[in-house]
Amino acid sequence: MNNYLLIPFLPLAAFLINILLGRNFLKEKAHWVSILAVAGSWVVAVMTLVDTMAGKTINQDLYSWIVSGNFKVSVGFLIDQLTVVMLIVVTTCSTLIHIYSVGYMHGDKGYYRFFAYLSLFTFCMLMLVMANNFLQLYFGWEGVGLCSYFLIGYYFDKKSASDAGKKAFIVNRFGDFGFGIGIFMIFLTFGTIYYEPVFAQAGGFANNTVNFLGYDVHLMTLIALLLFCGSVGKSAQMPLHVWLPDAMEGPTPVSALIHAATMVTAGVFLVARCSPIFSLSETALMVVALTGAITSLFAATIGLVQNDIKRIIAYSTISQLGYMFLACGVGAYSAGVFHLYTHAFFKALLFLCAGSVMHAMAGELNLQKMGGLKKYMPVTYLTMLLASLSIAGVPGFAGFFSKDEILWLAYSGPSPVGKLVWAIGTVVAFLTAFYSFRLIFLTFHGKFRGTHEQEHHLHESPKVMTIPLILLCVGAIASGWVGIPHLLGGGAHFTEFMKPVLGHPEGHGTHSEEWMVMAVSVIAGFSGIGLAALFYLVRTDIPVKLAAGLSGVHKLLFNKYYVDEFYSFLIVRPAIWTAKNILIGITDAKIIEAIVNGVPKAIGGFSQVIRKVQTGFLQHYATIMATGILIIIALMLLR
Amino acid sequence: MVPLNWYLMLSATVFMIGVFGFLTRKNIIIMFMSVELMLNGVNISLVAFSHYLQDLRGQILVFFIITVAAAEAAIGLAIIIALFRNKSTAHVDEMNEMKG
Amino acid sequence: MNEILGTIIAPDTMDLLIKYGINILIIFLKIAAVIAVALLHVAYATYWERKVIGHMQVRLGPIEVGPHGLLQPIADGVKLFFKEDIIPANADKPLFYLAPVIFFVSALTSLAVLPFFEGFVIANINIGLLFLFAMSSLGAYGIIVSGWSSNSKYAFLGGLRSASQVISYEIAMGLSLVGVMIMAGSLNLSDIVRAQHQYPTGMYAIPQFLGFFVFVVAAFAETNRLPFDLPEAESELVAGYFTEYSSFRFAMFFLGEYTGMLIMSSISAICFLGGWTIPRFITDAIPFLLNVPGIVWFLVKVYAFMFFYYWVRATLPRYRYDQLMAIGWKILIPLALLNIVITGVVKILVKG
Amino acid sequence: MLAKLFFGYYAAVIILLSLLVVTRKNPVRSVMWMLLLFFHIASLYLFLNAEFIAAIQVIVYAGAILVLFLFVVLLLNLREELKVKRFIGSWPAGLFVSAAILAIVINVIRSFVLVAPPGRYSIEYIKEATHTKALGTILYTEYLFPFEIASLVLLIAIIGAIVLAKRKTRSH
Repeated sequence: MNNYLLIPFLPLAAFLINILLGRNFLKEKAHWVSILAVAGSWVVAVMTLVDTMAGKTINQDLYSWIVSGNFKVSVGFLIDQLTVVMLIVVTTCSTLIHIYSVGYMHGDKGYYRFFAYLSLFTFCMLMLVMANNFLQLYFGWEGVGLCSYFLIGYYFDKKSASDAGKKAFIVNRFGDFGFGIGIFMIFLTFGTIYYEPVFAQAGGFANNTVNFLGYDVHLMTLIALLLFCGSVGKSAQMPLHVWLPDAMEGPTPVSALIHAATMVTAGVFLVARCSPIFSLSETALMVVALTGAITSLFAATIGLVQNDIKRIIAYSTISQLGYMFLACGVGAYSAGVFHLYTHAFFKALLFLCAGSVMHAMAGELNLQKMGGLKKYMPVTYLTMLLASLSIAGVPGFAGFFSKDEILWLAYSGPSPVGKLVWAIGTVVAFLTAFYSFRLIFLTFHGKFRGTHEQEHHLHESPKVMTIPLILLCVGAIASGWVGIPHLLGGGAHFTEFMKPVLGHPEGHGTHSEEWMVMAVSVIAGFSGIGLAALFYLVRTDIPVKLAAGLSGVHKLLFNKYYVDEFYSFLIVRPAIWTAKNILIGITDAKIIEAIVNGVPKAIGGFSQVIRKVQTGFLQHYATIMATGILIIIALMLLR
Repeated sequence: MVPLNWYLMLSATVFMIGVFGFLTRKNIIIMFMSVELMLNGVNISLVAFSHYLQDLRGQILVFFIITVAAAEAAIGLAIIIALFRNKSTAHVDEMNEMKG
Repeated sequence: MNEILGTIIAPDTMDLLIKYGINILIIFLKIAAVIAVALLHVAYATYWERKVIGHMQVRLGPIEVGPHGLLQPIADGVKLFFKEDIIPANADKPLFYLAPVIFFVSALTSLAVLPFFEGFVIANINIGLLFLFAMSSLGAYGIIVSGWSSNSKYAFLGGLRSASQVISYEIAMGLSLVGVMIMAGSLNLSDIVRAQHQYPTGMYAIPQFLGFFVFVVAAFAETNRLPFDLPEAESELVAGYFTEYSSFRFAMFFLGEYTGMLIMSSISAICFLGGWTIPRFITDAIPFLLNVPGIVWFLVKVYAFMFFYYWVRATLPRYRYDQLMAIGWKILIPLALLNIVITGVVKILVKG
Repeated sequence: MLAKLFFGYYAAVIILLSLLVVTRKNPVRSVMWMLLLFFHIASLYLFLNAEFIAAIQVIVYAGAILVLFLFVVLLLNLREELKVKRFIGSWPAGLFVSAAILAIVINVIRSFVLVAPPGRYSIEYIKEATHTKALGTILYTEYLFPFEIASLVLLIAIIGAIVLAKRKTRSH
């Protein structure tokens, strides 16, 4: 069991080897180190899963990191049911995406660098989920942020890519600021930042209030909301979602690994991990649920009209993350984590398929220039179709079970906003099905709309890329089967497994209500698929007419509700204006420059006078020093 | 029995002669030797203290001083040789690049 | 008479003075004996060398003066003593005079701590081995100063060469003896011999074969003997650092060099070959040998080593200077260090 | 009485030799006087029952450091040294400062009285264990870490000296 340490440190070793030796020695063989390391982590993670299923959990410190007064932080590891699920998700996706990258990044000049960063990212993510205290969590949290920055800006000679990297970094800082304060508050309140004592004592502080900015605020609500700030940033929820679509500038495996399967789910993981705190505050839970619901609706509507294949999937990711928060917000943490787990598979698969399509289309991203790729790339088509069925919630696929559980628990749960978010969730299910199949139909069906050269270039991706697709596809279909609800004759094993950590919310509804909820979501899904088929296979003129008829709405959606422009107007431009006019114009030019230039001028003048003392003779200096000693001794004697 | 004070006076005298040499000689090698003289002056008092206090720590210090002196001589003389190669003089008063 | 003396000097003081006086007298006698014997040995070492090398080269060597040329060293001595003492122009005279004295005295002083047989040593000090190092490092001064003060290019180059050679090999020699120090646990030469006698093999040369090898090579280089006699390589430097010396000053260098050989042989006999003792397993087998006085064994060992010196001289060609330095720094010193590590580890293992 | 006589001799000679070292014009002579000085200091150490330190003084100071000095003096070949003044222009200042400090320090030392109780390394103890062993024991136990650092310092000095003194090999 002690070999769990290998899980994070194998990728770290791979990172070090690659970054140190990659450029000159490994070169085109850099992937071996990383793949072997991550695959090794996967094997150990599976062994850990088996142990955990047998009921063994670990919570131990490796070594003391910081000790200062009563503030003590160790590098420590907590492995319980929640952690182990995350470990499986992270290592599985990471391994497959590493393999996929061999084909995708083939021939890139920064090959070793790419794999080094991927491994580093895996390390940080594993440190994040395996932490047993908030500071180590924060370390992993910032570590994945950093890697995300590296990888989004991987093509750093492209301005949009480096801008996107900076944007992701800066937007995340807003969230992390809150998260950081949240950790301070936790330390202030509990005197420790270890999970175990914090969660054990949390109940005792349930009714405390704290004076915050002049208001008496409910303590747990404050802490929960501050932590949630971090989640909002990392998981790209409203209003900090703007970085995720732009992050698609990075290589597609990165999008799949970081911006779909692992890093962005860190926010959900955080909320689930801190469920003992969140559960103490109804307000915080409501905020979480509403944020999730609104984000998912908001992102889904944008996804309807986008043309960039990766951005559609990116908005879909935001939307699905919203779903997970929605689940957490109604207290159904295990349902949220369940969705996280199934989502990782089908979303990674969607991204990798998109990558495969891009590979075939020589980097083309615009849906309107594709079409009819079905016959050129059958494997990609089939896997992407299955992934879309899964995300659309077609019964039997992974996405169905998780989504259904969320919707049922939202409907039946004790949350005051439960019914509302259920309604939103159902609408989003419909929209999700619609835009997912819009993507499939526009890409793979119909006639090819690109240039002749592109058509000539079309081909299926190499085996090293399609095999991970197939493996992920198995996950996208089957990963949900561990959580088949009792209603359908399953055992709901997933929820049972998670019970020791996340508890188990009881739905207060009848079986007929449960059937109703399930039926509604299935109908929503199928109608979405049907409508997409109608629009993009049968009557292709309808979308155009609709866009023309509802040009205002279309424009609003197409421009993503103008959020970027709004931020630009509200934050970016004032910041730049302040920097230019006040900081550069007044502070810098008038005040600092005056000091900076005046001081040396004064010193220069003064030193012109006293430089005569500097004769350049060593012995003069030594004599002066000796005279000083003489004077000091003499003074001491005379005193 | 010779009083400890005598040793200390001897030590101080040797040390100050070293200081005098360092402060006044032109030749950089002699200056360097004056430094060694100062170290020896200190060593005398350390050994004397060690003897009179019956505590070997003073001699351990002497041991380290000799070590450092060896290192210092190696480096210092290498510097002198490098200096001599560039300036072909060993006179300190001809080296005043740092003059203000 | 005694009464008058007694009024001037108190009887207690008188006793003290007599005690001191006798002690000092004994020491002086010892010194005189050792120096006389050693110098005689040195003189005959030259004769012996010429004979040995002569026979090795299938010729006779000195044969004219006395029976078998036995008086040859004395004739040489007389000749050197009565030759004209030439001092080069522009030589730094005081230093020129001083140099051979330093060289000769530093060589002779080493004799003070050598135990020739049980209980016979002029100064039985606890740091005997360190004293030997100190004196042998002093010899370098004689070499450098003679080379410099002669104001001659040959002498100067020879002096620099020799000094760097001596200093370099001194390190290897010192390190090679550390193994002996570790095994014996003492720096006192008599204690080393006794410890050796207690040791199963009776001679440290067997367990310390690495150290012994390094010591032998370093001893050859220390005494500027072939194959390391570069400072006085005739083909390059005439006679090296004492090119400009003549008469008895030259004799002092000459004697100093042979005394150095004698001392190196003695050190090897004391530190590696068991000094005045012979291994116990031999005396156990042939108890009769116990009756032989220790000095005989000691001298046998010293002569054997001296013979080895001559043998090597007659056999091996001279090394090039860079090769000499490379051997010293790159082979002998690492070997000696290795020997120290091995000895230390073994000692810890055996003890623990 | 005898001890004081000996000390008097050594002190006088050491001071005289120190003065000779710093005042001789010819650096070679300075080095030779210094050699003699080191021997006297070593004898003084013997006097203080520090035989190992005395041996080290001769081996390291006289046998290694001073030889190095002599080497450098000879390599630089400072024959013209004999034609210039030996002191810098402002030597009276140096003389005054050092003499003044010496006067003050001697004045202070005169009234110095040793009050600390004797430690455990008495003369008998050292004689029993031999000085080298006593020093070695304390050096390799209590002062092991400084000892290692000293070795590091020497290593750095070796490398530094080689780097500094090596002639730049120019490629032709």
